[in-house]
Amino acid sequence: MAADDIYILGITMTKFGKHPDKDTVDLAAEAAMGALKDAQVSMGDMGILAAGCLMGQGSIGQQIQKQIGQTGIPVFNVSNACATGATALRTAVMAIKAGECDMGLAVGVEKLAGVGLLGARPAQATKEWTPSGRFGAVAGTDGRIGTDNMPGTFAQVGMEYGHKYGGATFELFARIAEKNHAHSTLNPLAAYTKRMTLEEIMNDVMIAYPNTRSMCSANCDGGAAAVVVSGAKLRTLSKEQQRRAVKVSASVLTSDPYQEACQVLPDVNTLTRNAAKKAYEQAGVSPEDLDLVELHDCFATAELVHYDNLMLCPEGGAVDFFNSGATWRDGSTPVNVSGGLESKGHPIAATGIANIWEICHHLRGEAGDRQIEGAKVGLAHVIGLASACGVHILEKSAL
Amino acid sequence: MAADDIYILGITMTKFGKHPDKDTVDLAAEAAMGALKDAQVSMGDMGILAAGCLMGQGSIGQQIQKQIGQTGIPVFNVSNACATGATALRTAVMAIKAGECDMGLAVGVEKLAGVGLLGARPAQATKEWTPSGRFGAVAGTDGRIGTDNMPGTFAQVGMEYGHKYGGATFELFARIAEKNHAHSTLNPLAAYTKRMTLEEIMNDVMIAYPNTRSMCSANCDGGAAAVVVSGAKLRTLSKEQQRRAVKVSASVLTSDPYQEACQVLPDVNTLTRNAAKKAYEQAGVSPEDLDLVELHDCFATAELVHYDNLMLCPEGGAVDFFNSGATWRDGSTPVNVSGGLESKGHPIAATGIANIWEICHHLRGEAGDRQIEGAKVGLAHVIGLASACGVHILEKSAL
Amino acid sequence: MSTETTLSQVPHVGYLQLGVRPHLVANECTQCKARYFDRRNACASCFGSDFVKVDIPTEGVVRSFTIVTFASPGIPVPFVASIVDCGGTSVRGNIINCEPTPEKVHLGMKVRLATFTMGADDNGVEAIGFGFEPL
Amino acid sequence: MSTETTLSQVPHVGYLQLGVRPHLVANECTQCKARYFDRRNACASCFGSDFVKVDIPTEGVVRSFTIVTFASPGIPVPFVASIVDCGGTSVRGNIINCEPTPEKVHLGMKVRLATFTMGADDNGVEAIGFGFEPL
Ligand SMILES: [Zn+2]
Ligand SMILES: [Zn+2]
Repeated sequence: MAADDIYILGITMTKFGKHPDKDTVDLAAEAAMGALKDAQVSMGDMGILAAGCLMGQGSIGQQIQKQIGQTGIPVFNVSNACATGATALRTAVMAIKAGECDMGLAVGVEKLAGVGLLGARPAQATKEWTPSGRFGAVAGTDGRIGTDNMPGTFAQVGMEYGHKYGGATFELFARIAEKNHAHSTLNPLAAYTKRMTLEEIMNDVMIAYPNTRSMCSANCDGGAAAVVVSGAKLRTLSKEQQRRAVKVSASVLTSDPYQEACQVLPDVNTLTRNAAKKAYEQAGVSPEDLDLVELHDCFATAELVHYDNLMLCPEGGAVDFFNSGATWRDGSTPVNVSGGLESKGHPIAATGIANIWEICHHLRGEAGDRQIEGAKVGLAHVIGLASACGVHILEKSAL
Repeated sequence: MAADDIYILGITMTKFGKHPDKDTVDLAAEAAMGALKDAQVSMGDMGILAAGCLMGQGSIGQQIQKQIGQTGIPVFNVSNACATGATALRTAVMAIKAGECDMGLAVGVEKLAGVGLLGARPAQATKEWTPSGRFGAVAGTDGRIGTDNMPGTFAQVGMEYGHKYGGATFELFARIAEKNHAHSTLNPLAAYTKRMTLEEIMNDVMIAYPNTRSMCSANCDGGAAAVVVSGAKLRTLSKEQQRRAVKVSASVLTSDPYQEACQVLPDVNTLTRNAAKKAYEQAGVSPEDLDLVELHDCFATAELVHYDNLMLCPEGGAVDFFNSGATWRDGSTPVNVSGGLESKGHPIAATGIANIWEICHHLRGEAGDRQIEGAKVGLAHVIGLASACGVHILEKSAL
Repeated sequence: MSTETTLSQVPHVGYLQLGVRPHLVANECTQCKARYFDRRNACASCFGSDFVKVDIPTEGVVRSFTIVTFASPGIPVPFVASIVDCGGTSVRGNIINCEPTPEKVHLGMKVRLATFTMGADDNGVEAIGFGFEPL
Repeated sequence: MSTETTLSQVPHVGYLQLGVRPHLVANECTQCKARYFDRRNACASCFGSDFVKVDIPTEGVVRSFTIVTFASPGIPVPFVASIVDCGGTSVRGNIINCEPTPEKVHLGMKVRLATFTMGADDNGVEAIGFGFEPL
């Protein structure tokens, strides 16, 4: 292990689902203490804490410290929509790369169970039409000029792909959800672990065509945390710690470069493609090398486009790629063997670390019933509007 | 200039005050474009954007990109209460130190004009006493078990110092405000530039004894932004840019280490002292070397304790230090020659960059009427509850 | 409350130009020709800050759509949200005057701008919205 | 609504122990003796996670105070917020049964815990608050 490499020394996620008896900080503390225990280190070893909670008040890091240890280290509270957890990890990695410390803790947590559809606030009734805001609008635009809600936004993302390349039918998208729900049955930490038939998925309540309820990510509670360490420091730790450490071969964060259409529909493609390219380059890994991928299937329609964006298939070939069975757990490039956000659940700020936990779990050979045998390299992807994309490539320890 | 040093290449702040015709993003864009122009570079040169807006929705960075340039660079939205701006700068500095890019942009912005006292929400009326939360409280605690509001909290911080060392009278605290209001008359960007007599200050509306209204920071709108650059990159730029560049000799962020009393009253002392120690060490500078200091006088009572925390005076000697006249602009250690938060204003997330702007302005010899002649080294301090402290030490270019 | 002809109209959004032939108007960057419907401080593409108004073609092709059947409180459903390619400029708008079903709306469908009333305020001023209807 | 003796009482906060001699109770870390009034997942000082209940002395010294005359809506002013050193443990509480002026309240003042009623809920349960009064 090179001195300037970065490793995940410990990582954990709480059970995703409903936790009515735990507050946000309980979940964050559980995840953080779990990651420290998994890493066999303590809060006293940490040189930085980066944390995120989208629904919080911007000081989740300090709230966590009060529950698990106040040592005076720098705290970065970060926020990047659904990419918040990945941003926290990215920040801790950056602090180590900058030589500011040799170990850091990243935490993401959210309580969302019972929260409805995330989207814009309803339009207000008006007594006098008065233009306001950057569009000079006299009334709300959501529902009148397109949609601001997430299921509809990502439905359009998938449909746009269909318009460009063809073959993206309602049934195809539903079959992506069918795969993820099938995968979830092997994940004891998933919020939902019920296998669903294609018919059940297609006949479920329609939210935003072509996304039915079971094709949407599940709002739930959850926390996830990771301890990162420099290669130099890892060398001084036990053989057991070295063996279980997972190499962060690439850690990339991107935002939207300007694209014509991104002004009217978020462009989730360009920044994901940019992040993936940079990550493959950083890691010296190509898409064919990946043993598993956790990608941001906030909706079934999103998973399809990310096959292409992450270059798991030739450009324009996502439909054929999925139809080939490649992304099922017994396929050539298993995608979302955790069950994905559609069944594992999507506690927003936790997601960007939980997907890395899933990859690490397999690379360490600790994934039990859902182990992808012999997994050596994995990729975790997350995207938050509008917009941030995190891509991490992880490799099994050489020991 | 050493290759691995970090410099401020450009920095700006908007006028602080009321900006009813500008939205948050206008102020942020104005500050960011101003900093880029001051640096004689463009958004295309930036390798990272770190931004904060406490009252925002956690995506101010991407909102700014849409107004000034979407280039796909990593965006870190950060939050650390009143230390948010300093945290944004810290993040950009860290990215450069990590070798991820050679130039970065940090932005802080807030719209607060018209917002009332910041503090806890009022207690709810109840039909049935039901314990909830981590204190098992059946009703709100603010006002019944001490105070959660900021003027009261910082009043106690000052009074505690008085209890420990003596001499901290109402009049003493008011005289600190008198100094800052006097300083503000020379700052055209301050929200308030009215000289106030000691009598006016003491007879102003009492908010939380001993802090009257004119001893409290002024809620206002404002933005501030800075462009940071590596020493290696700076060498390739023009002589003019090199001459105006200000060296970031120390960039430190700390949080609360555990202290017995910090559970009942925020301990603003220990983390400030820790940050200052580390900063002096990093910069190889001692308090006597400082030509000016901008410190976080969110209330007059806070300024006093930070003289001590920043080691501008011997431990316990803050009252004598102030009484000596040291912190007036013609004293040995001018403090808050900008007018401080009490008159310049305190648009929360902008504050941690605006105080650095003030220092840079003097180090570059561009501070006009309020120039501290021959200023070569300055310190900027900011603290947000509960808690983060940022300390930056800045030095005039050697050119 | 009045049923008389309203005295005046305002567009739902500033970029809808009312009149004999209603159409959309964008802010176009003079430097790189990027177009924006909202007010911008500078150009997200080239960082320039000079903009001119340009008219957007009123006919286009549906590049993407969704039929929203579940929305935030107060927003009537179902409605068809879509992205319409109007001569190279992407425009966001609802598909109106068309049954909101996957059988009636399809990708590649040709549409044109259409306006509708959003009602009058207490001063009798009528707000006019826009969408796209099948050609 | 009733003026009869209330049937039961609840403390304002879980760390106020009612009874013959009301007092505060802290969670003390068994490892490093750090004390917390709220529920903790682990100790902020030593990271341990075993806690025991300990009684806090009811007499103390005012280490800091402020007289709050301007507060969030619904909070009656003025009141005196303070930090009281109770035998080495810092406690947050209001100074009560004392005129809220800088003439009557002073640093170093000796005080003792006192309770007061916060009124009864719809079930007739009375909530009891605490503060510190001059000795
Ligand atoms: Zn342009
Ligand atoms: Zn302890």
